[in-house]
Amino acid sequence: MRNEMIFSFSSKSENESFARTTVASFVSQLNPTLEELMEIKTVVSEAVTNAIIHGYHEDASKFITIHCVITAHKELELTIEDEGVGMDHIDRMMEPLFTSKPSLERSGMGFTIMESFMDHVEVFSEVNIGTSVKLRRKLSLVKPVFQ
Amino acid sequence: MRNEMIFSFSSKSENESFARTTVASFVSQLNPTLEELMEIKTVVSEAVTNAIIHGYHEDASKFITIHCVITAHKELELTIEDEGVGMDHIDRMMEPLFTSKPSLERSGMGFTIMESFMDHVEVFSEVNIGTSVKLRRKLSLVKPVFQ
Amino acid sequence: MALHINFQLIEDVLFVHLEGEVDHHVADSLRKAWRDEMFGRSCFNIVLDFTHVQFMDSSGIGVILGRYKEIIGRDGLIAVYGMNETIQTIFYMAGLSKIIKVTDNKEEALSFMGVDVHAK
Amino acid sequence: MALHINFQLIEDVLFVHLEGEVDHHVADSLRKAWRDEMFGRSCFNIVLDFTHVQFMDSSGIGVILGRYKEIIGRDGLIAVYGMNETIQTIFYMAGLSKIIKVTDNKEEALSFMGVDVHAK
Ligand SMILES: Nc1ncnc2c1ncn2[C@@H]1O[C@H](COP(=O)(O)OP(=O)(O)O)[C@@H](O)[C@H]1O
Ligand SMILES: Nc1ncnc2c1ncn2[C@@H]1O[C@H](COP(=O)(O)OP(=O)(O)O)[C@@H](O)[C@H]1O
Repeated sequence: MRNEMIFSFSSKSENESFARTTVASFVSQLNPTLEELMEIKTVVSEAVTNAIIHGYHEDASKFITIHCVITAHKELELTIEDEGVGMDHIDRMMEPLFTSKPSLERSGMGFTIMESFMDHVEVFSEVNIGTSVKLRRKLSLVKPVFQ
Repeated sequence: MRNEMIFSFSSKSENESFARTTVASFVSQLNPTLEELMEIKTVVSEAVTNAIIHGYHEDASKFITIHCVITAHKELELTIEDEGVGMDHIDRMMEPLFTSKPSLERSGMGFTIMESFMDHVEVFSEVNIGTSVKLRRKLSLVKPVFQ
Repeated sequence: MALHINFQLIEDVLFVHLEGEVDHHVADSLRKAWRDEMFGRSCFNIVLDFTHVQFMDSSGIGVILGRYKEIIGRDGLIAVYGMNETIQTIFYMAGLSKIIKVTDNKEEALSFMGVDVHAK
Repeated sequence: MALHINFQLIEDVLFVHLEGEVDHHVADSLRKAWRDEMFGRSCFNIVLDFTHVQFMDSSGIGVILGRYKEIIGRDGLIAVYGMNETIQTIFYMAGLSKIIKVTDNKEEALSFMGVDVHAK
């Protein structure tokens, strides 16, 4: 029952919707509710946008990688990775409303949204190496209509 | 303008629709016509199904990789790869109606469909190493409605 | 992607209403459902309704050809209606239009089957 | 994904009708279009129509907050209607509901703005 997928794409803002749609399309085999799907799309969008803006400073020649696992227990595991500038003081970064780019009208709500829509959020980051955001979520187990 | 994406996924038949939807979603930034999108979905489905059935004999623990490039000239380049059993006599395999699995009710039309829907099809394969199908197609250049 | 399959008997014609996408993933269940219904009722006049099929690849061609082979020896006929443009292209490419009647709608398919539509 | 933006002036209220998905990719054009219209007309009473917005992430929150800051000093008000459940959750999470009036529909938004709906 385990299913796994990994994809990498150019760090361009056009690909934000591509990335969240792709994860949603993979997750849809779990028959999520529409709201679960919307929430998953939102967290993917947050993490990808962070990689583009903060990780790569909008350098479109770089790549972002998303790893997506549906476990045998129908849990969703997502990892969004960049090889960008990384960050220190992760706890401070994750505080609601904290942003290092207020001039770009960032709201500082990205990590807060990830934490509230997912069951588990872990951030690994090293300056000049990159950032990896691991997200986990158990989905409601609705019976599939058709196999 | 170049945009690039690569994704790998478990060799499971559930992922056939995921694979074609993902490519279609990436390609949709070129504003293709509905028919172009359907044709691209079809060739992806053919190549992925071949990798699952012929390349991996339905071993779901293996992975299929799709590389997708939109060139600066808005041409689409697709590569579908498996590390499966591979094949000899590629020319014969590509003949219309040829199939090595008539017992599975395969129609032998996979490569024929790829050749008629794409501008260019190249198949590289080595026995016990795997198969790589390279497809290219120029899309009609409709102006984007909104950037 | 799921495929929904519904059967309907009109006189001695078995309608196979398909809804969704026809690919290798659903080929086995489509084959099984179709055979069960066809042999169960001993009804070998088939009309395929593609009105709500958004996608079909060569795996679908294989299933249709497979059933065609079971039907010809039994004096049956197959007709189809409702195909979108891309599916129709594939259908013609595979030569299926030579052995399966492509019609424009349900009425035309029924009258090809010899059922008097107006008598109903 | 594209975002379509349409503006409509009803008395002294500027309606911003959005259609599509609001994310970082479209944030710049939304900001620019909104500012051009708002400053061009010197109209700082804003109603955001989210009826046809399927998706919004925190980039959208940033654009709305940015405009809010330009509006408060100018005696303006902002109201919104038509948000789906997930967008509403994000809206509340970011505290936007404390500074922006969440209403159920266009009429309610207009009457919050002091426009007499029945007089029209
Ligand atoms: N991938 C990343 N690489 C480097 N820094 C990051 C990354 N993701 C987040 N950050 C840092 O964490 C801060 C908070 O992120 P977030 O909560 O998403 O808010 P926002 O994106 O609105 O700034 C960012 O402002 C940035 O400094
Ligand atoms: N990825 C692959 N790995 C190994 N063999 C393949 C692969 N793709 C195609 N083939 C061979 O080429 C033949 C023709 O393929 P195709 O035209 O798609 O028809 P079909 O899939 O219906 O057999 C297959 O029957 C198989 O023997």
